[in-house]
Amino acid sequence: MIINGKSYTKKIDPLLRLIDFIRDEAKLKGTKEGCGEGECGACTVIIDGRAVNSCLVLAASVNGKEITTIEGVSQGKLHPIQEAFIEVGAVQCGYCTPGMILSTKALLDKNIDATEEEIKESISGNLCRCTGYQIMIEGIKKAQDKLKKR
Amino acid sequence: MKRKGIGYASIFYGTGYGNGFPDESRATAELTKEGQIIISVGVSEVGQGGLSVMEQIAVETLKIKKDLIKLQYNNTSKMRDSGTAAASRQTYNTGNAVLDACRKLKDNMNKVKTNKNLENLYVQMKDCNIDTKTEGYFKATTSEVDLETGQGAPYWPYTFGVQKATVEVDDETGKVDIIEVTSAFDAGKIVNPITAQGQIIGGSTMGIGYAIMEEVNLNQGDIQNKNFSDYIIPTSKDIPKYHTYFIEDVEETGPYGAKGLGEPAMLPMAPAIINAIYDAIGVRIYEYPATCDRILLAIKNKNK
Amino acid sequence: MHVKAVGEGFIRPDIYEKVQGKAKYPDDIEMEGMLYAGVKRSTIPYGRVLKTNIDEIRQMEGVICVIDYTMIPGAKCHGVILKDIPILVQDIVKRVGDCILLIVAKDKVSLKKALDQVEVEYDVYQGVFTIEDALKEGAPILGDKSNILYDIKVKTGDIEAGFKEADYIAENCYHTQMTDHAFLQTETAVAHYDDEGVLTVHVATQYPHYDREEVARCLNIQEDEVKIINETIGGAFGGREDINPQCHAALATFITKKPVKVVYSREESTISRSKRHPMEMFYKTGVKKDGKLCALKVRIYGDTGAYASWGMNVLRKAAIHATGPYVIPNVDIEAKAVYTNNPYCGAMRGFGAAQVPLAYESQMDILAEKLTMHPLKFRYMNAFDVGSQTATGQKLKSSIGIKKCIEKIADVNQMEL
Amino acid sequence: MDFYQPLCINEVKDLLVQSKFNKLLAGGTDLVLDIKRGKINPEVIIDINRIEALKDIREDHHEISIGSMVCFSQLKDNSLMNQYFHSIVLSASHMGSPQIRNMATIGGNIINKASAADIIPCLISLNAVLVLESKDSIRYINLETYFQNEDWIRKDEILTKIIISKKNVLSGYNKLGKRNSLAIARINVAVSFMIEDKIIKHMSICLGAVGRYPFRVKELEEKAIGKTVDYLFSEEPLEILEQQVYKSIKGRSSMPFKKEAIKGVYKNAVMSSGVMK
Repeated sequence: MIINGKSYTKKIDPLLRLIDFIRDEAKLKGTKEGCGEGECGACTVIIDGRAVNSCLVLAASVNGKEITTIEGVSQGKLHPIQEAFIEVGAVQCGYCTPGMILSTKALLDKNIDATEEEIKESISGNLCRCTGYQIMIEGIKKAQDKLKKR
Repeated sequence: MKRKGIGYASIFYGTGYGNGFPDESRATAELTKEGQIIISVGVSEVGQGGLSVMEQIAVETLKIKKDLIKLQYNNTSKMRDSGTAAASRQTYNTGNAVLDACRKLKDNMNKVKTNKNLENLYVQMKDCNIDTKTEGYFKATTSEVDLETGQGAPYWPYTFGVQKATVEVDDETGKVDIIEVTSAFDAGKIVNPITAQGQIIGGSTMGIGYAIMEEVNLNQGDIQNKNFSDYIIPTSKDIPKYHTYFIEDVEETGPYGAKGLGEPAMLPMAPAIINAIYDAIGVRIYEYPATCDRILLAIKNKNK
Repeated sequence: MHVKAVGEGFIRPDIYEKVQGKAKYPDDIEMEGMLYAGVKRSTIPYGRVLKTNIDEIRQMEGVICVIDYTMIPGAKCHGVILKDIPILVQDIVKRVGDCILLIVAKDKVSLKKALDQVEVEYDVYQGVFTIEDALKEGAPILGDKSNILYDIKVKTGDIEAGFKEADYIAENCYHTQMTDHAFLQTETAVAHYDDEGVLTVHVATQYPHYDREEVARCLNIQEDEVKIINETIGGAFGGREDINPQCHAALATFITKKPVKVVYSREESTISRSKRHPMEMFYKTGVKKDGKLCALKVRIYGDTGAYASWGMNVLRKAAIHATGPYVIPNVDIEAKAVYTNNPYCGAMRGFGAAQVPLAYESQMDILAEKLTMHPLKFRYMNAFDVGSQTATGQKLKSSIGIKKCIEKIADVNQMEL
Repeated sequence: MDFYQPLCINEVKDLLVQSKFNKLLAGGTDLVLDIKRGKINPEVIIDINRIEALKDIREDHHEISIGSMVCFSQLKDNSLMNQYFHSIVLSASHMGSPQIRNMATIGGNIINKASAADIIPCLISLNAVLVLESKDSIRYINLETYFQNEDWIRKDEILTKIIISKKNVLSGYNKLGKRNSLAIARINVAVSFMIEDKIIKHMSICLGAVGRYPFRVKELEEKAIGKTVDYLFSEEPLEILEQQVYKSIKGRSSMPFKKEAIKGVYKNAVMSSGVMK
């Protein structure tokens, strides 16, 4: 499988979850496990342009596919979404942040003009216990402006 | 039919361990020979923004650039004990300890005349035998209350908050949506308005969960809802539009007038929602969470 | 040099790593030769452990060692105030989730298999699960001498005279539920010996120095022989004040001399940690026609669960905050923390002052309606000010911004007070 | 433990016959959890995610067929669904979370037969038919009968598509959950109508999460025929629904609430169909 442009070839247990492959085999620790049952979104990654919960995917099933994790969002320099999150202060404990940024990226890659409702919808599978979401939503709007200006 | 209602709530909150319990924080400030200032302080960054608060107090007191300050905050062998990141006490207590350490260091730094280069300053201070490392300490003043009468001064200082909640209640399903929330809080001087607003919005959202969603269900002491699929907390689609105001009624014993904020931030939301539900449908809910079940059955009982 | 910092929206220093997924939480730590440990928890709420198949588990493949209470070199219990929570139980379990055996294995898979194989034989006792049952005569005693952990009264003025003065009285019973912190990062600890031979525990905690004290007590070593590294904390809200995996990880390393990681699943995280106290609150509030509050009688019962944790402090805080931010001359409040065999309750954001607003703020609205007064105005009339005296007799000296807060809310709503 | 990733349906049929303790991996949102919890321990996993033929939504003269591996995001955004089956679009949009919708499939939702499944009431109210194929047979089963008769899929079969007749219907859906996202339905209601000159020619209503499986309310469907649309908001339908829910979940503690709430959810579902416009 290809994670953030890098190819990984390994014989694995067919029951190994994608999150375990990412964290334990590829050693990419930015993807977080919050619940292990697809409810919190902390483990969100992008596969073929779509946000999914990596705790509900068998690694064997995505053999050969392109996967983006948080480490692949900022290659060299910060992504505008990350810059915007920093500027507005959209982060508290930070545990949901990687997943939140990937859900946002999946949205804005497809729909840069997303409305506030669409933004709320796109991160509605990512639980955050600290921020109350509103400042994140402001961050995502700011990211839209940044991306449009690029 | 969806019915709109408005509700208010006010709260107060005594910060700190309280009740005469030794509520102490310690910190050190040190000028290094590399020209850096190390603030060593046991502030646990639980997400609340404690690090930023300590950094800002240090910058303000020492009057030096932020990049020259380094916080050392996570190793018990290297930092002083600053107590728990709890009881909304870090800004007030530990902030005071950092302030104390930085003031002392600043005084020491002022004892020698030099250009602005901190490396030179370090050399000169050492030459003059002036301490480049200072200890900061703060202890909150409270007294133990009498168990029979409760008389005493159990907490200091107090933080205050008032919220107005606008809700919509579907009187045929009992479903509640929180539409808009306006908050006014007095936590003294606000050290960082961004992180402070983060506390209000985050706390209020936790208050929404408390008011209408969350409950640990027990069966003979055994938790029935152990996962996020059944222990329900708010999502991005459950939050209102938030407006937040700070009344900065300066507390003279606080660092630059600041008081605690983390916990009071979540207190008025839930009762404001309960009062708004009453305003919307004329039915009062006496217990959390005000789920659609409770609301609809209460409507039904009232109409009987 | 003019530097302005306090009052400015500084960018928080921890945010750069967090947005890049580089912030290190305890579970992100890996070490050469690291073992995995976990505990077998009780599945019954009250009873005595008669026996376990510990010897059988010790023989399982991949199991390095199985630790029971006899192998703890120091204190067998921890606790923020009373030392009553067993690190590993000696015989009595008081709640579902008490720790019985600590298993150390070579990897996660062997650990899970071993934990699944543990069999515990109990003598099951009849537990108590409601405040009412716990206070009944003949109820099993869970505390020292009774089921009341703490009892505090706050009294001022003359309560009977106060109610005589009242033109309107509201009397109601309120109930708040047990809730959970539900932070996203589950409890995890990694213990090892550092290069200088200091036992080091990496954890996410609200109070590293307290953890150090408990780990040292448990291992019967000096505090300077223990080091706590507070890694990035994935939310806390009071749920990381009591000890959870710290002592277990440290104990496993102490015995095996190897690095050990303890990771909680979401389920274990929910079972293990403290909860917010559910409370029953009986309120009787009297007001005069002119809108001035004149009397308040309150009885509060908090279900503190199986262990003390912060129970006394939480109920004290509830009692002291039971009036709300209002001047009431005649007050009679009593609050009790009651033991049951439910999950133990302790600190959670708001800490006793989160439950009582349901009662006092509902009462305020009920009375405002009787007075046909706007609820905000009614609050304003009674709110604390500089110089006011609280029910505990404390004189409020400075920074009493409640009236200004009400004014602000009225102002943005273009309302006259 | 074997893991197969067949590329065509025939390959799957062969594998189903060859292996005994197998599990088909569709979206995985249920299967991976069941494995993690130790509920199942399959010897063979047949991953059908690579079979493009199962991911199509096709239009015919009379019907639309939805491949069993169509995921909820696809249903929500598909132009045919938006053109013909409003209720499906609504239910797909409110199912789980964006991530879950990107993974979970219509076929998986049906085969796992959760009582609170979001899409099933819609499909039943639209009279959907399942196509179950095996190496030597093909079965067409009406979804309602599938649940009623508990005539479950056989070990050697695979659900390949769901067929819905393209009749000109108005359809609606409403769900009551504990929150606005990531919510499991406490109650859900799907309706579909054929209306001519404000007169109801046909009505179909299916209730979910108020019984073991979703079910239709025939009594109401029959009574509605020939009436004007205003009838839908009169007392009679509400009473019928209350009775139905009462009968279905009599012993459950949620009954007193659900028999009331069903009325509100039903009204919202009817409103969402546009029948009153």
